[in-house]
Amino acid sequence: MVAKGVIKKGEYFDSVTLMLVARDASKIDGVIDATIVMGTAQNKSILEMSEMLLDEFRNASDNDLIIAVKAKNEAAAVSGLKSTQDLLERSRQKTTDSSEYMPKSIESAFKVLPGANMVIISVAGKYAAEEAMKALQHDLHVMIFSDNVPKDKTLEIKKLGREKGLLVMGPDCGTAIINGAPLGFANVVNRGDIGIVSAAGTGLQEVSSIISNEGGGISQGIGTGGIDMKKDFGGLSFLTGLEALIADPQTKIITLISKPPHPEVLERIGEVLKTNKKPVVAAFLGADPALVKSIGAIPASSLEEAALLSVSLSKDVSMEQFNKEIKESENKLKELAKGLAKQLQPEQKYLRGLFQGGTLAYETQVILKDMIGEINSNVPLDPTLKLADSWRSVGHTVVDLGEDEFTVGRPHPQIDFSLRNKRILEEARDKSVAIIYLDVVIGHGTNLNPGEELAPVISEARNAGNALIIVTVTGTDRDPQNKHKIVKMYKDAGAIVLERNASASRLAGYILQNPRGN
Amino acid sequence: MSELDTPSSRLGVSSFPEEGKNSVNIAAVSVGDDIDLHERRGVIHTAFRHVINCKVNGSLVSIVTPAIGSGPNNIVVDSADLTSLTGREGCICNLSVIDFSNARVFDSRPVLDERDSSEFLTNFHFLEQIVIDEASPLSCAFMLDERRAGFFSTPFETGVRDHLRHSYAGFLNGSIEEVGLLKGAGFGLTPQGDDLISGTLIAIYVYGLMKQLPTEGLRHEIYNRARTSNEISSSFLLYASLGRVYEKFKDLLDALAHDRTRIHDAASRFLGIGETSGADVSTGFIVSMKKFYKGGLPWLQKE
Amino acid sequence: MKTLDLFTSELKVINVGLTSFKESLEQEGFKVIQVDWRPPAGGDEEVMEALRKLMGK
Amino acid sequence: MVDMDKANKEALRRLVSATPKLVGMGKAIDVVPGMKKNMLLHSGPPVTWDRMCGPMKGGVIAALIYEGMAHTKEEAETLAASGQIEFSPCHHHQAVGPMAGIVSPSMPVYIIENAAFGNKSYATMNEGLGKVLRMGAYSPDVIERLKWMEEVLYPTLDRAIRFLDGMDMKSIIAQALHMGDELHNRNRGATSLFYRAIAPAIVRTTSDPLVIEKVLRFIDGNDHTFLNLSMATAKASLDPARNIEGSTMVVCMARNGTDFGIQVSGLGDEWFTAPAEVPPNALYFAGFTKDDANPDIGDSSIMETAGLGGFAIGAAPAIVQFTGGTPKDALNKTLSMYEITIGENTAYQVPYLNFRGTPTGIDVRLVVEKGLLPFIDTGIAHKNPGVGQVGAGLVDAPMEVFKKAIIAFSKKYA
Repeated sequence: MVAKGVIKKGEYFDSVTLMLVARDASKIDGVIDATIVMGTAQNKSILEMSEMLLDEFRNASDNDLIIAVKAKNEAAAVSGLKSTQDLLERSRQKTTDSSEYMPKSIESAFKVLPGANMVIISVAGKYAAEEAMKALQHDLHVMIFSDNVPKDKTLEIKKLGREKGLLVMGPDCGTAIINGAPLGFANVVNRGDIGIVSAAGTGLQEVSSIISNEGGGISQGIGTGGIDMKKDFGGLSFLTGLEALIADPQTKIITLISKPPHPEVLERIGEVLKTNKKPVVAAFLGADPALVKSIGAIPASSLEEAALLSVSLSKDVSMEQFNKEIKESENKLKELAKGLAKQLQPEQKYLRGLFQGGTLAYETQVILKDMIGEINSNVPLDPTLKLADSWRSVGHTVVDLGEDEFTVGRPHPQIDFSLRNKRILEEARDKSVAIIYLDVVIGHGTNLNPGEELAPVISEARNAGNALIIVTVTGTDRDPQNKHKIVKMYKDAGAIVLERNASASRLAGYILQNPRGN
Repeated sequence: MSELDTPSSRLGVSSFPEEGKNSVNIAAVSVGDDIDLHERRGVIHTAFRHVINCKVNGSLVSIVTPAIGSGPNNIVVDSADLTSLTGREGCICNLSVIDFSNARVFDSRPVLDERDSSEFLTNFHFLEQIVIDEASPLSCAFMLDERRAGFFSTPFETGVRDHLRHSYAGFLNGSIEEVGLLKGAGFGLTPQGDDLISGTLIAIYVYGLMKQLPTEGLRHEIYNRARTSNEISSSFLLYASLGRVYEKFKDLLDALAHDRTRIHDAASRFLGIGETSGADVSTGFIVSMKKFYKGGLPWLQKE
Repeated sequence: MKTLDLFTSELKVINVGLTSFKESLEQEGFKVIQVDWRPPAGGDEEVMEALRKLMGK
Repeated sequence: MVDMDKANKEALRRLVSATPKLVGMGKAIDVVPGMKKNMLLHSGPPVTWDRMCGPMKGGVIAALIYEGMAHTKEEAETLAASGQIEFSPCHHHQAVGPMAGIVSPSMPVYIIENAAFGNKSYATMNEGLGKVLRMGAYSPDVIERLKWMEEVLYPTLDRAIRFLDGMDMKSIIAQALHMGDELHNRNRGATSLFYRAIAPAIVRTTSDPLVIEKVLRFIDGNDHTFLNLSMATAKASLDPARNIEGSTMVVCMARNGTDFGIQVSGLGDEWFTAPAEVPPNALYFAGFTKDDANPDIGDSSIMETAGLGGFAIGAAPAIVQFTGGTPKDALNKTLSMYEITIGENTAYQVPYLNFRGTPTGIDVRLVVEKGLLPFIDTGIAHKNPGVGQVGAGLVDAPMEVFKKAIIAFSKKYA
């Protein structure tokens, strides 16, 4: 006969649990007796009488929990003790009935989840404002995924948030990463010391993914929605986010992402940065680097550069080293371009970019305008280049399929691939098309089978014509879709796949700058 | 016991922010009459789904769900489940995040006097029967009905049973020292011996009320002998010795004295406390009352 | 600073709207409660306005 | 601007601190305020003869024959249409009636007294199930039963009640909730408790053993005996909460089979009405369908107004099939009502919610804000007079009436 046992100091379970567990344990094969009691003098003496008092029990106190098992043999005693402890642990995880009830309002959601600190709102725009106000009045931070929130309401919300020092992410904020949690359409990234404030949804996804893929990590990824950088909204959410990251001890490097902010907003950002000691990288896509420097930030020309800069700062890589690496990869890119250009026929002249990600469509235009000239678009940098018909491409064309004109009555292109797939095949049959350029944004909330959805279309397009297909994938291997897996599928289907939009765009640029590849 | 060695490391109340940041996120329904709300910072002692025990400047304060009910040192909050309050590392609890504006004060004194005596006695056998029928197997209810002794099967269980039987009998036969053998004995976070003593303490108080006898000294002495470093158990004993009762027991006493139709509900609810606690306190209360009405308070006669 | 409180506490989310957001967060092991939301006043503007007045908003 | 929350707290306080007691019985004409010889009371908001639904018309016919004012259906109809008969809602006379809710001058009524506030309420005796006046039946056997109730049942009960020096309704309801009643669709527990209390007194105060037997069998044979008492109790408890300046608490929900109406404390006696609907997902008795059902009818929704009935369905697992689900669904139904109520009634508890008080005091603002409607756990009458009950189920109050109330409120206060 063998007795085994442990003392659990400072572990408390309600007596119901203790009793049930002990009962179950004594039913285990070979176990003669099993008990869980407080280590009081009396209980010890009772244990002694029933031959279960181990020496280590003698100095147990009134507040310690004694688990004692008596069994036929060593083996049974060990397993008996183990399963007793397992049973105890499991009892901790018991979920409660109260969670089954779905509260009807934010107020009552509190009662079910006291200590809630974040509200995500994705109801129709005209109601979103009301709910957001409630959240703020309860001192809750809020992410408003909904778009079409009335402008006056939006301002009201952002002002209140600013007053109360609460995060107001959105309206029209597609993504955020708070305490490592992916909110909305977000990627599963490493945690780390790089904090991001972004007024551009896919921009945040692209940067956080690259950082994570390069071995860096994200402390917080705060989205604000694009409207925040407009004059009337004065960057209210952006500033609160920035101040938070400056104060946050977990954040060592701060990365800012946006289309060029309104000058007044930029000024206010500069004000806040005056007090800041942390290195700040800013990708205000298309903004004048001098301006960015003037507010004390390191300018980055692209999302990719912003991400890589941030990582090397967080890893203390020297600027020389950084620039050297950039040069090397750039040369590789040019080599690759040469080889690909050779495959093109003389009549193949044009780029056709079909985008799921608004920020990426914008970035590609910013990068390519200086390399290949005018690019027509439904979201052009220069209003005169607006496509007459978004459904028909002209010359170099970049379309953002996430724009309302495409999404009315249809899910977002990051979820529903069908519309773009059709367009891809049309472009493929156009003899004047040199490059079909595609982005694929993965992560929570987006299409779960981007590989299966797109790969077949790529090979079909390759057969239909001679256009090169360049694909860039935003995301990480830890995303539900697994980046690595789908990249391989696209390559096998005959696409050139680059993992960052800026590189991919420049690759396209180099090819078109030098069509013969000589 | 100093706050430092309270065994609470993993049971912090994450949603209790630091002082000054009073983001109130939970409302109190009632506050016990022994709680001093001037001191609002404490240390978590233990935390369960329905109860969080805090040490607030030396004394134990329990934050509980309505399921547990009011008590002299309970704060009942409007939430079905406290689990989500107890997730994170760290062990400070800050009562100023609780909104007390709508809380009522719970009066923990039983509403009884000598005039209730007769009704009380006639109703007593109802309670005894309910305990015998409904108490959980390993409770002390075997002291009311020997047939229940059979529930104790394993050597340890029979050991517990016999120990409780003998030491409690000794105690009720007038040897107050036996409290030392009784306390800390048996199952549960508040060991069964302690619960029996609580039952007896309340019985002494009630008997004193009915017979208009001074019993304060006696109750105090028993408490001093019974207290251990188990703070939860000790605070139950303390209030019992002061004649302060928890809502569910107060209701039970009230039903016994004033409204027969409510006895069953009140008793069932009280028996629901812990696995055996409710039953053990009731048993102690019943056994003691019967003894006192037969032959007065045994300990007094000895002296 | 409330934002710092957020960064240093366990994230607990109330989700009003798309349940897929709740599921994503649960997959990643975060605490979420879904609100069973329905449009106030069945979406009737005039009534909502009256209500706002009464609620003192 | 008035402090509505304060006003609502006061309204709730009055509702939950009521002390309703059954003190005796009397003839409507003698005791019901404002009752006249040529007057018939009916359930719900005001309605004219031509707009009355089938069951209510049937009830009127039955009452007129019962009162001897007419001898045939046709006579009764002509009389009712002639304008010589005054129709008035029970609620305008401190009374309530289930289904058609017809009260005629010589009908006996229970008298409930709310001593705490010194007000009274009145309700007729329940006739049982099947072919009954409240369902619009007017066949001879119905009239005969009504006569027996007036001549035998009424005096017997009245004697017994007075012998007992009245009966505390609050404690019966509190206990019934612990016995699986929600006091609207299920009154079995309450009826048993009532029987337990009244039986000895009847034996004590009635000499004829045959009468005693028939009366006791009649009470025992009808699980809904207590329904009319619980309704009158709710009415007596709610009336003191009326006319509190600035209170958005609903003090009355009632249906007449044509319209659904509510009254709100801070808005005096104004009715806010909308068409009554046929309960969409009800449980119909064998042989009946939705097409047989009459739109929602009766004052019995006073139970939900007082925090019982559907609001307490979580306490009544035996009838969860009405909620089309499991006991858990029923609990969730009750839980959801806490979101539109001002507070809880600690005297009335739901055992399965750890004896939490029932959700009590509907706040119009919360209903509209959350778009969450009070639901009523009700019986359903056949649309044709005299067929009787064809089913039971949950029906949502129409959003329309709460919207109207909010508009009126903002006009008056904001």
